[in-house]
Formats: sequence, C-alpha cells, structure tokens
Amino acid sequence: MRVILESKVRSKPNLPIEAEAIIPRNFLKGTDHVVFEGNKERTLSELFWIFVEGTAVSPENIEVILKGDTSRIKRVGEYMDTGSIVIEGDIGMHCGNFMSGGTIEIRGNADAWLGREMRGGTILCRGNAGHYCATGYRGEKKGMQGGKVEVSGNTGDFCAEYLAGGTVHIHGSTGDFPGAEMRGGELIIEGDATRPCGNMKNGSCVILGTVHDMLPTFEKIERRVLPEWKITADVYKGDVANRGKGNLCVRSTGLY
Amino acid sequence: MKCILNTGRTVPQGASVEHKGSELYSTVASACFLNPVDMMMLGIENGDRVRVTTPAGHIVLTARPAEGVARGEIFVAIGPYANHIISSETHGTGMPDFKSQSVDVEPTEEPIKSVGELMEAIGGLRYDRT
Amino acid sequence: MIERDVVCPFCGCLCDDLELETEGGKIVKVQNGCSLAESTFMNDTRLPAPIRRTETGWEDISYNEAIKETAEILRDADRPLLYGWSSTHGEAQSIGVHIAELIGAVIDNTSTVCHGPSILAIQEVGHPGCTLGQVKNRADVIIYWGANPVEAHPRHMSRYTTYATGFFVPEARRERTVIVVDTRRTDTANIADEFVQIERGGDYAVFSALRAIVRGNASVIPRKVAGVSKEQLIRIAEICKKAKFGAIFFGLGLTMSRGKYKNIRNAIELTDELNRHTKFVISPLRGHGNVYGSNEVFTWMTGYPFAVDFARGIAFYNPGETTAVDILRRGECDAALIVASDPGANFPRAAAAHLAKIPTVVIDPHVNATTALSRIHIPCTAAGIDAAGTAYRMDGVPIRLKKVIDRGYPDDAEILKKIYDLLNGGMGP
Amino acid sequence: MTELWVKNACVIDPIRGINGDIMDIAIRDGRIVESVSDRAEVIDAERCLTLPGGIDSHTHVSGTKVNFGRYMSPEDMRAGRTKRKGKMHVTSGYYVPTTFGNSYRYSAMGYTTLLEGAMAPLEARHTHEEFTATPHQDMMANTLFDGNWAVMDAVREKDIRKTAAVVAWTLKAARGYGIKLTNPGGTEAWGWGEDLTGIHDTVPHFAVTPAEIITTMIRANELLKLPHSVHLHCNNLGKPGNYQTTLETFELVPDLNDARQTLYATHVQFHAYGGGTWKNICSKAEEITRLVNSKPQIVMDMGQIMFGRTMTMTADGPMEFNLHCLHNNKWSNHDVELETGSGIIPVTYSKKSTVNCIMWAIGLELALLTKNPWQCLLETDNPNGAPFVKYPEVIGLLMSKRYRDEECAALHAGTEQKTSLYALEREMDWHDIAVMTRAGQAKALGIVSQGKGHLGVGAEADIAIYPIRTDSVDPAREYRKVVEGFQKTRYTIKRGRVVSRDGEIIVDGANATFWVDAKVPEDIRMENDPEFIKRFEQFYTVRMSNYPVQDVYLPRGRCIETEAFT
Repeated sequence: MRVILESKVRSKPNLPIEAEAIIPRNFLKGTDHVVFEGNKERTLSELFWIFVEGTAVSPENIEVILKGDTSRIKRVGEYMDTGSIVIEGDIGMHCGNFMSGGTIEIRGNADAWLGREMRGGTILCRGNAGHYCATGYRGEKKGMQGGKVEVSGNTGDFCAEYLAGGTVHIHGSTGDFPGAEMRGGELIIEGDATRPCGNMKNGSCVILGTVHDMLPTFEKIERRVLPEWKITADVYKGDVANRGKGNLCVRSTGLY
Repeated sequence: MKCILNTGRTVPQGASVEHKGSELYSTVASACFLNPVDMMMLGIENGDRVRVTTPAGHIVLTARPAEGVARGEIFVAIGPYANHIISSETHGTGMPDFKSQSVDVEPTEEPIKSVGELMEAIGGLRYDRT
Repeated sequence: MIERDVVCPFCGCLCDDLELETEGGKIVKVQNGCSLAESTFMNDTRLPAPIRRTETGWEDISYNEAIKETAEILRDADRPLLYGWSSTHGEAQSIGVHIAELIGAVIDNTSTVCHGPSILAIQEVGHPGCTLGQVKNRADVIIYWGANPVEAHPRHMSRYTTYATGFFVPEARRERTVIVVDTRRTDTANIADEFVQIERGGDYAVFSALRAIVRGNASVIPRKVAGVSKEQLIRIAEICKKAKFGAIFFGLGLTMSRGKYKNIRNAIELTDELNRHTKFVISPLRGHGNVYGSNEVFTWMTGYPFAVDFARGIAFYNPGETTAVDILRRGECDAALIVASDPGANFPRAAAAHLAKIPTVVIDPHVNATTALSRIHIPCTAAGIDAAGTAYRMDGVPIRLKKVIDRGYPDDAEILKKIYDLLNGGMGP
Repeated sequence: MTELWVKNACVIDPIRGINGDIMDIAIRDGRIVESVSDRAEVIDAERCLTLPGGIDSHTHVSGTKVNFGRYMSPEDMRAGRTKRKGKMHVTSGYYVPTTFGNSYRYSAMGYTTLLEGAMAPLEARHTHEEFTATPHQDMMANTLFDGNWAVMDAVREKDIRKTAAVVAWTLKAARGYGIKLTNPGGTEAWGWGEDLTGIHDTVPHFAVTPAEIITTMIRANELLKLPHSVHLHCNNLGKPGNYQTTLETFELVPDLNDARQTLYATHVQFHAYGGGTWKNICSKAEEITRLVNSKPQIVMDMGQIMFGRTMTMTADGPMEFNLHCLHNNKWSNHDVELETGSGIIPVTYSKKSTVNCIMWAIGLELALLTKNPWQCLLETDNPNGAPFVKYPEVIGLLMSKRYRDEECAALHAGTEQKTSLYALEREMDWHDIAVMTRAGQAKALGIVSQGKGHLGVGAEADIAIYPIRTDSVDPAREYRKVVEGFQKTRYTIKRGRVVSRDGEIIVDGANATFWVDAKVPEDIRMENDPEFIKRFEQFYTVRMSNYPVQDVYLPRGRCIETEAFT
C-alpha cells in the first residue's frame, strides 16, 4: 500500500507541525490521524492532500510518501518500527526519533536531530542533515543505540554526539564536535571534521578528509592501512582527558 | 581586514543599559576596540569610524585602541550595534556566536546610526518622548 | 530617610548591603554600591504610561485597554512566545509560566543568550558548586575563566572572592592565588597572579589538556595547546591540586564562544577531576539580577530551567529548537510578550527583526530598544526599586528585593495576573 | 460553613485505638465534629478502608537541592508528563517531579502532610516558595544544623543553653520545624573535601565530634520543648560496615521525653551495612533492630530502596561524592556557607547488583524485625531509595510473604546468605500499615495535638478513603489488590474538602506550613548577642537583617509556640 501525503498551502507556513502520527503502521487503520500545528490540534487531512493506492494487511508493506513543503514538519517517523517513508523534499526536525525498524529516505535536506535516540532501521538522507544528526536527548547518557544513518551531504555540529551503537556514515563533512561523548558504535566521515570525538569513551570513528583543530588529548598508537577505505590512517586512542578507550582513525597526511 | 568579533559586558554599557535612547549609550555600544597595530594597518586613528561587515549585514562603529585586544580581533560591547551584524545561527544550542563572528573591517566616513535608527532599519518605530 | 541593607537588583551578585537615601519619594544617594548599582537606582527614567503603535506614530492608552489588547493578541496566537523574565521577581515569573501553560506558548528567559549553555552542560555532568560564602571563607585558589568581573560584576571580587576577608583566609588577597584565563588582557587579568592568554576558541582544548595532566596523562599533551605552553598548563594543574579550596568562576567567554556548552562541560569535568585531589568548586557568573530565579521558578513549575514549549499541552524542552532566538530566526512565533528584558538590543538582528513583524507587547519599566519593535509597551514597577519580591543570587541563595520608593506604577505581577484572568475566561480589569 | 458527612467508613485510627470499625465521620469547616446538619454533603465510603490522611515524615520534595535535581535532569522530566486538565497544572518528572507533580501524586495516594527532610536555613526562602506551589499537603521543614558554626562553637563550649538559643533563633529565621543533623560534622569537613569516619572523629578546625554534636543537640531540643525530636541522618551513610557507627550513635541516646521518641533516625537501611567492602557487604538489620527493640526512645524510618532509576539527594555532600566515584554519572554538589552541604547524583538500583539486592532486603528486614511498628516508619527517603509513588509496593511487600518470595526469586543469587529476609515469616496487617504511614508519623513529629494523624473530634479532617474492602481482601495472597488500592484513593479529603477523587485532583489546594517558634529567655537570645551578630556580618554573605524568612512566604503559616527552658 502506498500513502501519499501532499502538504497543503498554509496561511502561516512558518508554524511548525508535529506529526509523529506519520508512521507506516498507523495507516493500516486509515488516514484519520491527529497532528499539531503550533498550539492547535489538526487532522491530517486539514494539512495534507491524502492519496491511498492499494491495500495492505501488514505494516511492513506500507510506504508513506511525503510531497510538497515538508521542511517544517517535525517527528515524522517517530517510533517507526517497520515499513518505509519517502520524503521527496526537505524534512523538519526529529525525523525518525526512537525509530526501531523500517527505512526512511529523505531526498532533500533534513533538519536537526535526525534519527535522535534511534534503535534500529535505516535512515538515508540524500541532501544535508542539520545539527545533532544521530544523537540523543538532553541529559541522557546514550544517544543513538542501533540502526544506520547515512547522509550523502554534510551535517551540522555535534553529529553522532553520545553515539552508543549502530552506524553513522556521513559522505560529506561534519561541523564542530562530531562524535563527542561517543560510547560505542561506528562513525564514518568521508569529508572534513572539526574537533572530532571530544571526550569519547568508546566506539570508533574514521575520518577520511581533513581534521581541523585535533584535540590534544588523543594518543597516537600506530599507523595502519584500512583496506575497506583504501587509506593509511593514524590511529589514536582517547579521549585521555577521561579514561577513554575509543578509537579515532584519521587519514595520514604524511607519506607512507 | 578580516577579524573575529568578540562582544562582552562593560561597566559603561551596564550603567546606561536601561537608557538605550541616550547618546551616552550609543557612544558606549558603538565603540569598536582594536589592537593599535591593527589600527595602524588600517590607517585609522582613535575616533575614526570603521565599517564592519558580515554575511548578516554591516554597521558603522567608532574605532578605539585597546592594548588588551589581540591582533585580528575586535571587541564591541554587548548590544544592538554588535547584534546588527551577528548571525542568528545557534548551532542547535540556542546561543548565537556572540564571541566568534568573522567580520571584515574597513575605514569609512559614514556616520554612526542611533539605536532608534537601527531598530527602524528592521521594521521598528522609535519612541522618543521620555 | 536612610534605608539600610538594600539589595541591588542589577546583576547576579545581588549585593544586599547598600544604603539608600530617599527624599520625597526619590532616591538621592546610593552608598556601598558599584557604579552599576548607582545608575540602577539613580538614573531610573520610566515610560510614563502605556503606549500603542499606530499607523502614524505612538499614542498613549489606558492600562485596561493595553491589558485587554495584550490578552487578545495572546489568545489569537498559534505560537506565542513569552520571553524575558530575568529583571523581575519570582512572583511575576510564576504568573508568566501559568500564562504559557494556559495558552500553549513557548516561554524562555534570558539565560538562553547568557548561561543557557551552562545549563546544558550541567544537565550532562552536574554541577559541583557552593554558596559564595564558602569561597569567601575558604578559597585559596580562585580562577576566573572567560569572565571579566571588573566590568560585569564589579563587587564580586571584593564581596565574595579575591579581596574578601574570610574566616580561614583572614589575610584575603595575600592568601589567595588568582588565575585569570582569557583571550584578551582584561582589567581582571591585570590583577591576576597568573594570566593565561588563550587563543580564541581554544578553551575546550585547554580544559581537555588540564584534565589529562591532572589524571597523569601529561605525556600525551603537545608542547603548546591553543597558544598556552605545556609548562604553564602543568604549573596551573599543580597550583590547583595543591589548593586547599579552589573555585572556578566562568563567564560568557565560555558560553558564547564556539563549542558553547561543551566548553563548560569540560570545565565541570576538570573540577570533578580536581575533587579527587582536593576541594574544588565551579560556578557561572550569572548576569541579570534574577536570571537564576527565572531558572528556579521555571524548574519547579515545569521541570526545565528555560526554553519550555507548551504547544502540546505538556512541557517540552529542547534548546536549539525551543529557544527564543531559534524560534524568532525561523519566523515561527506569531505573537510575543516580552517582560523585563530587551531582545531588540540583545538578539542578533534577524531574530529581533521578527518581533517587528508580529504583534509584540513589552512589559518593562523602561523604554528600551524592543519598545521600537513593539505594538504595545506597558510600563510597570522595577523589582527592587518600587516593588518587593524574590530574587535568586547567582549561587542559588534566595534574597528578598525591597520596595524602596513608590512611583505609582502597577507591579508587573499584577498586570500579568490581569492578563491571565482575561485569558482564563475571567471578566478582566 | 461547609459540612461533609462520610458514612459507612471502615476506619482504622491507631491513635484512638480504632481497628476496622464501620462508622460515620462528621466534618465541619475543615475539622472533625460530633455531628453535622442534614444539609451536609454526603460521601458513602461503602465500607472501604478509611484512614487519617497519610503523613510522610521524611521526604525531599522542595527547596534548593530538590530543584537542582530537576534542573539537571531533563531526561527524567520527560518520563512523567501530564497536560493541564481542569484544576490540574502541567506536571513533569518521575523521580524528581515538579512541585505540582509531587503534590498531585501524593494526594492521589491519600497523603496530606509532608515533612521536607532537609532545608538549609540560608536557602529557606526557596523551600517555602516551593511549599506554596505544593498546594495539597501541609508542609514542614527539617532545618539543617549539622555543620552550623554557631552550634559547633556552643557545643565545644559545652553550653547547652546557648546551643538551644542558636537553634531557636535559626528555626524562627528559617521558619523551620525541627532539628535535622545530616552526617553531623561531616558536612563541615566536606568544606575541605574531607569526611569523618566515626562519631568520635574531630571536625577540622572546630574541635568537636559528631557524638558531642548529637548529644548536645538532643538536650537542646528537649530544652526548647520542640514538638519533634532531633532528626538524625547518621554518619557514614552508605558505607560497608557502617552499622557499628549506627549502633554507637543509638547507644548515646537518653530517654528524655514521655510523649515521643528522643531520637528520630532516618533512612536506617542506608546505615545498617556489615562487612568492610562492597564485595563482603551484608545486612546488619538484626543487630540494629535488636537495639531499637530495647530502646523505645528511638524511632526510625526504613529508607527502603526499590529497583529502578532514581535520584539520590542529600545534605551529605561527601557521601554523594563517594557514590559519584562509583557511578561516574553526573554529580552536583552545593555547600552552604556556615551551615551544611549537599550532593545529588542519579542512580539505578538493579536486581543484577548484589549490593542493591542486599539494600532492598535490609529495608524490609528493618520493618519486619522491629516489634513495634510505631518505631519503624515506612518511607523510601524519597527520592533516594525510590520515588514515593512506590510506597504501595512497599506496603504490599510488608503484608505478603508470597510477594516477597516472588521478588526474592528474581534477585541476584548472592543475596540470600547476606540477609535474614528470606526466612522472615511476618506479614503486617492493616493496622500496622496505618501506624507506619500516618499515626506513627504524627506521633513522631509531635503533631497529634495539631489534629494530625487521627480522626477524633477536633482533628483536622484529612482523610484517605481507599478502594479496599478489608473484609474481602486477603493481603497475603491478593497483594496486587493491596498495591493497586493504595495507589489511588477513592477520595482524599484535605481539611474537609474532597481534593482528589480516583486519582484526579478536583480543587486548587490551600495548604498550611507548620513552623516552630521556641521562645527563649530574653538574655540569651541570639539577636541580642553582639559576638553572634559580629560573626554573622563578617562571615555570611547576606546581611543578618536580610536573612530571616519574611511572613509573606508563608501565606498560611501555622506557628507552634513553645516556652523553652521552663
């Protein structure tokens, strides 16, 4: 079954919409769902043109497609456990919060907190992602714990903060402090990064581009070839500001 | 000249902060402190005006020498002048880059605007009957 | 008439030993206060009556009219923002939170552009602190990091730290080692025993290096970190470890520079590490007189110190999303109530500009930059001058602000209560 | 005049010796009376269990430390969120809820009076502000004296009268209720990052010992005729082997008061550890209760822990730091000049941890081994051992051996040999529970005469009606019904008004705050003592005139005056 949601023109287009109801499983029971625009409760049909094609008996066969201006819609895919969501344009904050299964594809850019506290499933963002991509919530000790987030473009600051499990793969560059407070999982940055892995405790991070402002508290252990990335990397252990046992691999700049 | 804009509290700014219409406040908040060597490089003297530009806009300030300011930096008191050119990006933290905005500094003959004029430039209307 | 032990409401020091002389309902002399206190009490020019912006200019309106229109603006909004709160008392703050809860607003206070990042850091790692008297009576090592109390908190050093006579440090300055860390040589730096000049944006790296040194990992540290020599870092670490009682005070130099809350987190973790060797505490130098009070009141009422979004009925908190600058920058809010603060002057231009595009109401004793951006400005009392109420000092000590004179203005709590009653279906004023 | 008539109530009122009688209760203007007119509103209790309103004699719900627990825990705030609804404000939080969250949830459980366990006098105004925002319970505040410089000076001078005078002045200034000692002397040592290891250690620079502080304060307390006894959090909390400190401390306590205990020892579970390391820690509940059973002058409370996530918060700063070094999670500390300290860290009690399992067992052992339920009151040191919403489960465990067995089966295997719990057959009855959750507290706090903790004529009409039929529920078997029944009252009546029905708050609260003004003779009042004034102005950072809490902070303050020294 395919559910197509096309955003309607709104009189106040900057008002955020919170739409955690948009997950595949919910459309098994029809399209009558509640979403929120600012401090007002709305029905899905007040904000979207809804088209349903085909039928489904189980949620894994449901595909939800979002069209139109969706850049202010938050929490799409929150607690999603199966099925798929395709967002043709940009998506607002908190897309895929607590997601445990299924796939989300974003063809445009994603706003901040993409895949926050994710447990499983896959998010693919073909554009850029905002700040706090694949991270956690304020005060929590664990961020993303499982699944995969892949971003074709760049991300903002604090990417994969508190990463505890799963894989975060950024094809472009990240901003400041990617992998800060990492506890586990794997972070791959193909482009550049600033101050990576500040205060990391565990997990591993590979950076193929240039590192700016490398922190002084990483201990260089060895130089090693990483066959899967076809590079020679300097391998650091850290962050030794704490008892960190994380691995940070940075492409060697010197000759080998 | 490329510089980093730093902002902060100062006693004169604090003392006149509740009187933003006053000339004193304007003078205090529109002062731009530079390292004397940077002033020499720009060819300006104490009291000359500089135009400071960022992607967010530009502002005209009065240059003042200060030994304590490092080269390549400028210091402006917290307030509407500095804010006129600071980006509203907060990096997901709620806090703008009040202390690390990249700016371009050049000498200028343009006049200093009043706080009222700055507010009118963004759609406000001065109230000056007190 | 002489009033003794008056509390100055200007900054987070809340000095409570001022002497004010009043004459015929006017303050004529301020003693014991710093120059900021003096201007707070002496140059207190007010907006005389409520005003409203019209097509052609400003007109005076009655309080009742202003309050009624404010209630209507807030009632009609889909995403109202209630911002400010730091220069008034807890009683007004508390009504503000109730209004936000009632109408599904976002309520934020000025810590958002001040020590909001410190709060984020504390939420990650906690806060080993103390009241200021502990520092005064015990501290033999005092560190000011990214802070300039000479300019921002002029009596901090004489009342609480460097120059204060303490029970266990009777010789005050002679028994205390003062370290100042900053990117520029400020007036505070000039009195330091040890000045550490750091490259802009290098605070995080320096904290990391100090933590590693204190943990015994000095060998990893390169010869220079953010412009600071390894020798100096090791020296600082030794001074700290040998302290009987050390205190770090930090300011906007950490909260506003790149990395924001990560700088403070690292400072707190250094403090934590030092506690494994001796006694160490850390505290933010809070700016506005009662900004800490706004955090306290918001917290016991909503669970969060700032940036609380009631749009969904429950309280939601996520700085970067629910903070005032972000909501304005994104053009989200469609009405604003600004109480006891001046975002017109203190917010970046793009954020301030949005206030002029939407109906904005200001409740504040003084004409300020936001007045020009507003639709209505309602003048009120100033807490600590002509209104009494609770304020929280930067270290959490609650102090009662006094009403020193009467100038005939209504208390902002009273104005807010009337707005609340109107919104809650009451008949109104 | 408002009247209410509760009919068909199955009343257990231990103070009046009533145990399960079916009776009617007449209420006029907030108090219990002989009879009401026929215009009175009628509530049919349908023979449900009806008790005096619950009283918590040791909880942390208001003030600097509690609010800091909230401030640093956005992750907890999202764990318990409710919307504004009717008269109910928004609430947030699970283990450190907002003030309204605390108030509503206590009210739903039938609690109408709370004693905040720790208030630093310098920050008393804050506690009282939060009391006002906790509207459905009458409040009182234990006032911290453990590191009070003026007290320690007077103790060193062996001057009980002066000690009492300092206490009287401070209690009045802080609008406090009673004397709280938290790790006496230890919090001052923590000002230097140190702690004391026993009650005969000397407090650095003050030349007094915890034993001297405790014994002098006990005598000062009685000299002042305070309604409550000294309320003690013993030294060495949470350390393996600390039961010896606890026993030594209990041995110091004379029997000085006919109406109540002479010492209230709080959260004794945390003070009843044998062994010497975390590896060989074991329960010493038997030793502790053996002594308590022979000393009627001591009342304790359980300090029960329950498994799950919570927050520890106490004035015991050094203990929190030690705990932090084990957990390495976030840590806050807040020392208060010339008075006390405090620390906060989040913890998770896990069934996988033998230490946690032993702690859980000790709390229950203490209650089950104490012969007289008036001597061991039920609480969790909220939120230290568990949030108070777990009380119904604790009640269930005390009433049902089967429930305990089921829980024990899930514990870490090493637990059984380290405690005596598995062998204890005792199952408490409804009357025991009524004693341990209200009557005992009222007596221990000295508020029976204020009309608390009983339903006699003249008492405050604070009443909890639970959806439990004691004639048809067998708590030993149907403990789930017991737990559910104590979670939500059918009616909670506060001062004659129904405030909560089936868990929902239906009116705005209007609580009172109790405080004590002990009048000491003019010649030794501290406000007339030039040396006290001089030291105050020199070493505090607020002026003495700005220190006392103004009356405006207690809009419904109820002052209990005592004539001290008479």
